[in-house]
Amino acid sequence: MKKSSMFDLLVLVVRRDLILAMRRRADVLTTLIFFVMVVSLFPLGVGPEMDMLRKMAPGVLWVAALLSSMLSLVRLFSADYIDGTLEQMMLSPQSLSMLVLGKMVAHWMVSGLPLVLVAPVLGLQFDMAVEALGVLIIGLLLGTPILSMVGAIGAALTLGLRGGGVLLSLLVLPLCIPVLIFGSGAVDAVTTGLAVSPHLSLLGALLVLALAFTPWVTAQALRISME
Amino acid sequence: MLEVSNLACSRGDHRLFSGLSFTLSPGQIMQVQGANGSGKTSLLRTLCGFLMPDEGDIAWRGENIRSLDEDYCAEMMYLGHLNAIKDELSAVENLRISAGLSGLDLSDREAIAALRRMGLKGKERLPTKVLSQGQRRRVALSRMLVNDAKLWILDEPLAALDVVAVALIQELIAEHLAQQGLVMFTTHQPLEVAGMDICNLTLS
Amino acid sequence: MNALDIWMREYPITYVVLGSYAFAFIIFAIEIAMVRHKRKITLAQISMMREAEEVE
Amino acid sequence: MAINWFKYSAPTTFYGLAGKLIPYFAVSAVVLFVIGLYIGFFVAPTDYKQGEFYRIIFIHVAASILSMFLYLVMAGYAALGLIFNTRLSSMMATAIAPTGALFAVISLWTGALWGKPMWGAWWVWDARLTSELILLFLYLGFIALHASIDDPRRADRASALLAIVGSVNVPIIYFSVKWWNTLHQGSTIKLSGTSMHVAMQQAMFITLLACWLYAIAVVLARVRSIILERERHTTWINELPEVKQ
Repeated sequence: MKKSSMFDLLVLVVRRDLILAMRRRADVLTTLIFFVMVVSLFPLGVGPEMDMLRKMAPGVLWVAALLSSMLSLVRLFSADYIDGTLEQMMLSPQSLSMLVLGKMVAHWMVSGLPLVLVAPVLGLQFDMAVEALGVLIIGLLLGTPILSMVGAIGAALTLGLRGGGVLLSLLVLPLCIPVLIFGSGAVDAVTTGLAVSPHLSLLGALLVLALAFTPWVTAQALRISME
Repeated sequence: MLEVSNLACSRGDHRLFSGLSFTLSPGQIMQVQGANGSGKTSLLRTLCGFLMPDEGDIAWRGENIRSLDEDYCAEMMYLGHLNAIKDELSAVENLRISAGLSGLDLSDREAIAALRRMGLKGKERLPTKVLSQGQRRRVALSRMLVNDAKLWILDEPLAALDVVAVALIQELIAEHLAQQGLVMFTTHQPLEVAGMDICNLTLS
Repeated sequence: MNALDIWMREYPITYVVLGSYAFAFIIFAIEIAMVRHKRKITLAQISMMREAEEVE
Repeated sequence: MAINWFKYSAPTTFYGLAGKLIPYFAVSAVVLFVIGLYIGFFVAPTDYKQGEFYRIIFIHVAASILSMFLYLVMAGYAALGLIFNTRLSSMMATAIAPTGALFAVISLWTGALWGKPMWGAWWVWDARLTSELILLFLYLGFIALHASIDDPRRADRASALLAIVGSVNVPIIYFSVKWWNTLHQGSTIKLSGTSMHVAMQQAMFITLLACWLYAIAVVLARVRSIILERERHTTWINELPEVKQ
């Protein structure tokens, strides 16, 4: 037996959550299928005019990504809360923020990253140009971690509450609006020939801010919810 | 070592207990007694730092546990009602992860040795969802073998265990006390530790 | 231009007063009623609790 | 019981004080509303560009300002309650939320009514209107979170954290919405010219003041009920005349 460092703990939590996700593949797949379905429903709802679809594509993809990440956030802490693992995590001699960061990273890899990978294929359905697709992917890569991190605060606050899922969306969606604006704005910018970098750098700035503050805030929220 | 003074706790509007004071020194064991709903679990959870007491102070080595925070967590092990094990993971994985969460890097071999001692030989690699209730509890309790915590806080450690396992747990507690450890526990089954007086704390 | 637009331009003051100020004051009235109702309920609850204690 | 008395003293004294203050705030709110609206409707001249429609701004601007300030005040109280564990501040935060949300509703409604004659559409995705809508969502989130937690302590602390996160987010949201708005060349509500007539300014200022006083009166009345509800087990509640009768 040897003592482990803070970084070991982070790796441990990420690995554990990934293993668990691999053994419960259905959960991961449902989120992904939901994303694909929501995006595919839009053309059916608004009609197949390619011009309009091309214009709508970034917004539709981003909103769908937002909704499907809400869907998976409900489970972020609840399974650990129910079986008592969360109690043990809070008693960990390392900082709880680090553990929370680990869970955020794992959540993103399980529910955010697949969306990023599927998004270009869905973008083709909307006849998006190649450079627009590129910007969309970069935007999603920068933005979906923010959704996981901000969402984690909501997941921690609504831990164990009745109607937790709907409540979670109600709390978190307004907070995610800037991500949506900059993310889809970047794609709009590239299609209209404007500079993309301001949007993306703002998204990056939000990501840094979220990285700096959300783990700590989520840890506090967990402490409040465990009382 | 663990000093509790004038502690008061409530759940919602209901005052569970107040003015509770006691001291636990190395090598001592204390049983918390009381009827259902008298606040046994709340007291243990307060000692873990999950619940904030309404009044009073909990000190470890003379310092408040809130200010010690992570240093206190490093010296304390809590086993609650909930097993904190994942159905999808095997017994070894569960044990290694829970040891990892408490800051210990456990090798496969050490984990298997601990599980064997808990009487889970041959079941180390099975996913815990195929194990019985008592066997899962054993997986959870095998953490008692692989930690270096000074203070053990055990909430109903004997629930769902058979006679053999109860004897083993008593043996482990005796070993821990012999190494100048501290134990606080609740139980509804009789628990005897050879050659030790158990202090009683009764909540009404 | 539909009927509402024409009416609105003919009677702008009525539009402003009925549309905004009447609405705002109705909201205020509802809020005041809510606050009073809450106070009534709370007092009723407390007196119920007191009675229950006295019975004991 | 010395400690207990000290602990409960803040809500105790506040309960009586609030009860005494409410009538003053309420009466002065009514008086100021009357004065403000009189100036607004009878003294202030018709705007040369917007005609009579601009008279909506007296209530619209006041409601918008209040909804934003009340959010900050609420977050401030919530933070105090969270950090120093003072119960009265948490109760104040809870009491402010519905009033703030209703002001946001008024602001949105009057904004829409103003928009119709100005742009010919009830709703324009103007930066300020959109931010106001998001602010309403934040209020609703706070109220919903507080309402769905049974344990009052956890409810206070959890919603306090949400309010703080929200207030940190408000500037980011406002900035991003503004950015989005200019990108899409939307229209922005502007008063005609920078030189507002003195009477207009007076009317606006007085209605704003009236709204503030109204908000304070309602919040105090609500917090009194919350104090009663939360402290119903204490002895001082049982000695109140309205409880004794």
